[in-house]
Amino acid sequence: MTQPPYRDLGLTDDEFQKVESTLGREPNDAELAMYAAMWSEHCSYKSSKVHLRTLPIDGPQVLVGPGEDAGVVDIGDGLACVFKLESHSHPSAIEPFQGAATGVGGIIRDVLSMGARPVALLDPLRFGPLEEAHNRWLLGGVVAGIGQYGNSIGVPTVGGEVKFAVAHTQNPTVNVMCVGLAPADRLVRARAEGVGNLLVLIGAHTGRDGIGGVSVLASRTLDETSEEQRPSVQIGDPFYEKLLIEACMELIDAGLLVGLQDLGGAGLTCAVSESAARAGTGADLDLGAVPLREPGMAAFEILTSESQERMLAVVRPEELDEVRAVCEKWGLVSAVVGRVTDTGNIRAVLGDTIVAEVPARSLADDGPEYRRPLEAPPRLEELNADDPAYANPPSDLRGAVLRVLGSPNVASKRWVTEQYDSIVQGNTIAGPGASAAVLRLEGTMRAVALSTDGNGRYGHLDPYLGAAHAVAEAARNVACAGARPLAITNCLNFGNPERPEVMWQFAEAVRGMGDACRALGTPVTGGNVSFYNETGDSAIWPTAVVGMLGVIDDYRLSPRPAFGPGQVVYLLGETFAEVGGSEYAEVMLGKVSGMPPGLDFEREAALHRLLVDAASRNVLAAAQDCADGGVAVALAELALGGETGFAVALPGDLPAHLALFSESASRAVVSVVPENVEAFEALGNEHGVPVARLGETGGPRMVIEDVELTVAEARHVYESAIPDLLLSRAEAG
Amino acid sequence: MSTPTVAVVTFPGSNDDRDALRAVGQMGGEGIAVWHRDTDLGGADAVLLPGGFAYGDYLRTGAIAAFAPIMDAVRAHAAAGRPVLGVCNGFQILCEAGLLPGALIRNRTLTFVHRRVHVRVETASTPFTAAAEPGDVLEVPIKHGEGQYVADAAALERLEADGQVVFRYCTALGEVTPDANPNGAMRNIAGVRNDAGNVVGLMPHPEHAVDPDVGPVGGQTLFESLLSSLVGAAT
Amino acid sequence: MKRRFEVLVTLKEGLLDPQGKTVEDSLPRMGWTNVSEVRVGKLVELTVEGDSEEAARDTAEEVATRLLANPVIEDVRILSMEEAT
Amino acid sequence: MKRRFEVLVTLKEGLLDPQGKTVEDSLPRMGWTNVSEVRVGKLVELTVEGDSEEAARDTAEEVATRLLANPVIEDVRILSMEEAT
Ligand SMILES: Nc1ncnc2c1ncn2[C@@H]1O[C@H](COP(=O)(O)OP(=O)(O)O)[C@@H](O)[C@H]1O
Ligand SMILES: [Mg+2]
Repeated sequence: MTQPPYRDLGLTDDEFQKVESTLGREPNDAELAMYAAMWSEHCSYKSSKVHLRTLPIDGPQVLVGPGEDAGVVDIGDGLACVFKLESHSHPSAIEPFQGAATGVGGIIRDVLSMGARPVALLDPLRFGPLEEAHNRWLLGGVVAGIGQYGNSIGVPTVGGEVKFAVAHTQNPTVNVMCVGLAPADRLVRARAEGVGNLLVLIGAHTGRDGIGGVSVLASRTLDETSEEQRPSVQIGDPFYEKLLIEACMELIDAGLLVGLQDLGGAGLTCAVSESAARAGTGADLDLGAVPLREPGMAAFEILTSESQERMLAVVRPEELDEVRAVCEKWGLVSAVVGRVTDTGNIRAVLGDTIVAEVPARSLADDGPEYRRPLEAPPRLEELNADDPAYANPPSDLRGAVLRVLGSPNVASKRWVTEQYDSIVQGNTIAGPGASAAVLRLEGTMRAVALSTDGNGRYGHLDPYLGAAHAVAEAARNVACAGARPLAITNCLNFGNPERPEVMWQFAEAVRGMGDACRALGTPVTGGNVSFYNETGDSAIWPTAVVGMLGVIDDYRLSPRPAFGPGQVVYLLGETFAEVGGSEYAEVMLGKVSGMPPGLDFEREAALHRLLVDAASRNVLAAAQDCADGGVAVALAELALGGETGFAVALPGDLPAHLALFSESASRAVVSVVPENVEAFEALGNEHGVPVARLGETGGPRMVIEDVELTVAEARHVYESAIPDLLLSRAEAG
Repeated sequence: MSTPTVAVVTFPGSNDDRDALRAVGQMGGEGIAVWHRDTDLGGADAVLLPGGFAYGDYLRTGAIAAFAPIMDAVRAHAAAGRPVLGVCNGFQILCEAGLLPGALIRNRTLTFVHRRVHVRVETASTPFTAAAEPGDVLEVPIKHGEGQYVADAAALERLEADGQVVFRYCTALGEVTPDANPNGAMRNIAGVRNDAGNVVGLMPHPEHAVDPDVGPVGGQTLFESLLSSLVGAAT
Repeated sequence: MKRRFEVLVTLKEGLLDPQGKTVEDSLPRMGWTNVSEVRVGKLVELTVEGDSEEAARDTAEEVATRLLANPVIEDVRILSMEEAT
Repeated sequence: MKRRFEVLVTLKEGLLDPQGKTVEDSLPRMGWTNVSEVRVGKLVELTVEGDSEEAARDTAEEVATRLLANPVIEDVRILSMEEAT
């Protein structure tokens, strides 16, 4: 590949002309590769930008919003929380273990580059049904890969999601969120400030990894040729990443870094052009100084290699020796590969040849931008009109409860979460299994609460509501832990944006997410867009995944998702005949149809206020949001969590199956010790949230009116569903 | 009388080193951070090799770390009859270094496993179990991919005969059953000691089991035993 | 008839081999300064019952490429060991 | 002169091999009913610079037995590959 033709690299004719007019000449190989990588969908957000711009990004709590490696939120006491969600679905589809592992590595470096120590991972995952061997292979590989990488580097995986849908066969969705902490006054930025400062490449050697991966692999639809794009998959080295984390933390603590940027998509080109563009500077690069893993790499390969486990540091010349000493201590290679200039250009030399000279801004900021055509999918209205609420009720309600509880979407994810270290670093107050993970801020009683949520069925039926529900549910989960929702990050997983239906879904999802975030006061601090998740013309369901951050002042007051004996059970919020897109309809009726539940932001916000207020006054014993599977599942999870049964009756006059399985939004199930009943009901009144007393906890049986089962029975169904699907037909390899 | 000190060695890839230092402090001792390239233990009374993935667990867990410069000091400390504790990866390193018998191979399930388990104390004749009674049941977390304890038949018999098995996986009631064995370890072995009794290794993480806000508290017994035996030795 | 094979699975050329690299980097500190290009792979031994040498080898190859290795990142070689009983 | 060796590391006979067993158990479900006795080990390739064939092999053997394999649980074999440049 000596003369990469621009089309093979994914540039259109118009884009190529734009490069020519920027440079006033034809680009050479290296320059072409740089533009192709930086102007790919993955790096330039060319199809999504116009929509993302509408999202609310401001708030007094936001220290750094979208546009940097990760968002940063002020969580009080001089501490900053850095967080970001990212997708690694495409590599995971062809090599699940390494694809997912390197996904963890990449998002960790995003957080690290803000100067924060990575303290937690969450992994929202979507697969096709486990009845198919291929999907079992994908799940097993992805989970083992995330586990191997996260466990090895000592960052706990404290939450996530695992959901299943036919639309994800062939196209799994692998998102990973990383959370980091730093003193607010010690954040580092990805800026190449200070003319004369040195650019130091720290970490792994550069090889021919993922050359063109950005433009070719991530930005094109998977097809038969995917099998041949093999070299684009990479092998992660978590050990090296661990050294990189420790070395960077030591450099930051010693104040030795002017700037820090990870090398991700588009490699050195992206890191240098973005950090120079942000600072309004330029950079001279000596490609001959880049430590190479393979001999004879061409300039374009060195410039766009996506080799993992590398960081670019901006260093004052007089501090270079100290920087190198720290790298040496941790056994890391470091090399001065360039310096900051005031030219505004990225100029790269290899030997005595200038191999590239292009304006930094043209790469980083002036990429193409498209307002692609939008069109609602045909037959959506028909689908929406088919409301499963009108279907016949199940003949056996008790059986229905057990089936929903044993549905892989709802059932215990222990098989997955046991493969993750969720306690290393010693601050995990609540990990997998809680509605939100709760992480103590070391040495204080304060904690952050974290949740990731997304609902593919809702997104499929109404992408606006799907994304809005993702925000609402994530905030509700955080509020159920007693924490105030503060801000979100997100990952938008969609099909091919060049198809008007997909682009319509995307636009609607962004609109829904924006409206929900505005209404709930949780601005968007960053995120990631993953397009082209489709095979042939069958795309994944529109999957907006939201990562919510909240704060609680005293983690000891955080309600647990577990009933204790002798408590009073309440349902908060109102239940309507809403089973469109519900777990119930899919499991019992085989239908994903109708409209998703309505969402009234005012009611939603009121519920959160009540939960946070009640927790802070220590009147909540347990809390669990109502989501997939409705009240039935929320009650069961609380009973399983605390090994404690209950006897309740549901309010209102809905038919029993709707009362049990409706997924009406803005609801939660809580329990309260008898002494706090009055105080709690008064708070409900005060916050204007309907509070219905359902019954009491205690004993080994779970009784919901006429439906009766034992906790042991429920546990068996809940715990064995996924292992039964996996282990009875496990494949090794 | 001064506070007993425990050196915690950080190898490249150690993860629970900070957690171990914190636990030592919470239990009333003083932790001393030691780097793998150091050649002495900073005069510490005891040494703890922490959990994690030294050298990425590449090749074989603990294999490369066993060659670290600090290991000469650890050997000397052990030879002098002073307390050495290996937790998880630290246990693997002690086995690789020949300071403990046996080896740890991949879990029977082939998957990493993180869960709370119970272990039964089999002997009080170590500085880390002196405050316990044989038969006591401790709740502690495990988190490892290669924790299946193996040894050849002769070594196993010797271990049993000499009372060198320190912990066994068991139920909450202390029964040693196959179901209570999380990784396939021979005879449910979770931890062993050397002949002299001063070197102990175990797969569970006592340092993650001292603070009730974040976990169970079964690890307190090990630290209490150690710290009081050190205080006893000093008086 | 039973035949025993050795399947050697190695990472494709050009891919980073973190294990090999880490072993290689640590050798000089252990006193071996003359060892290089370390690559770590997998070795799988298996016995195949087949009517002929070729049929058995075909099965071994199929198992190797479909189950033991992911051709996206790994190469596979198959050695036949002395005929097993 | 440089020589390349292949070091084959396998679990000792008496030890149950969890990886081998898992592979073996999954074979019939994938349609292979004629494959048995699966053992999974490690393959390490390395290059040794030495004055003579024997010197190089001695080094390889030393690295193999002292680092690459743990004699408590593993057996090791060393194959010399075609002479490297
Ligand atoms: N892939 C995963 N990694 C870690 N934790 C997970 C994962 N999948 C699910 N969990 C955890 O399991 C619990 C239940 O998941 P889910 O049903 O999505 O929660 P919720 O209904 O509260 O949103 C949560 O605590 C979640 O964090
Ligand atoms: Mg939820």
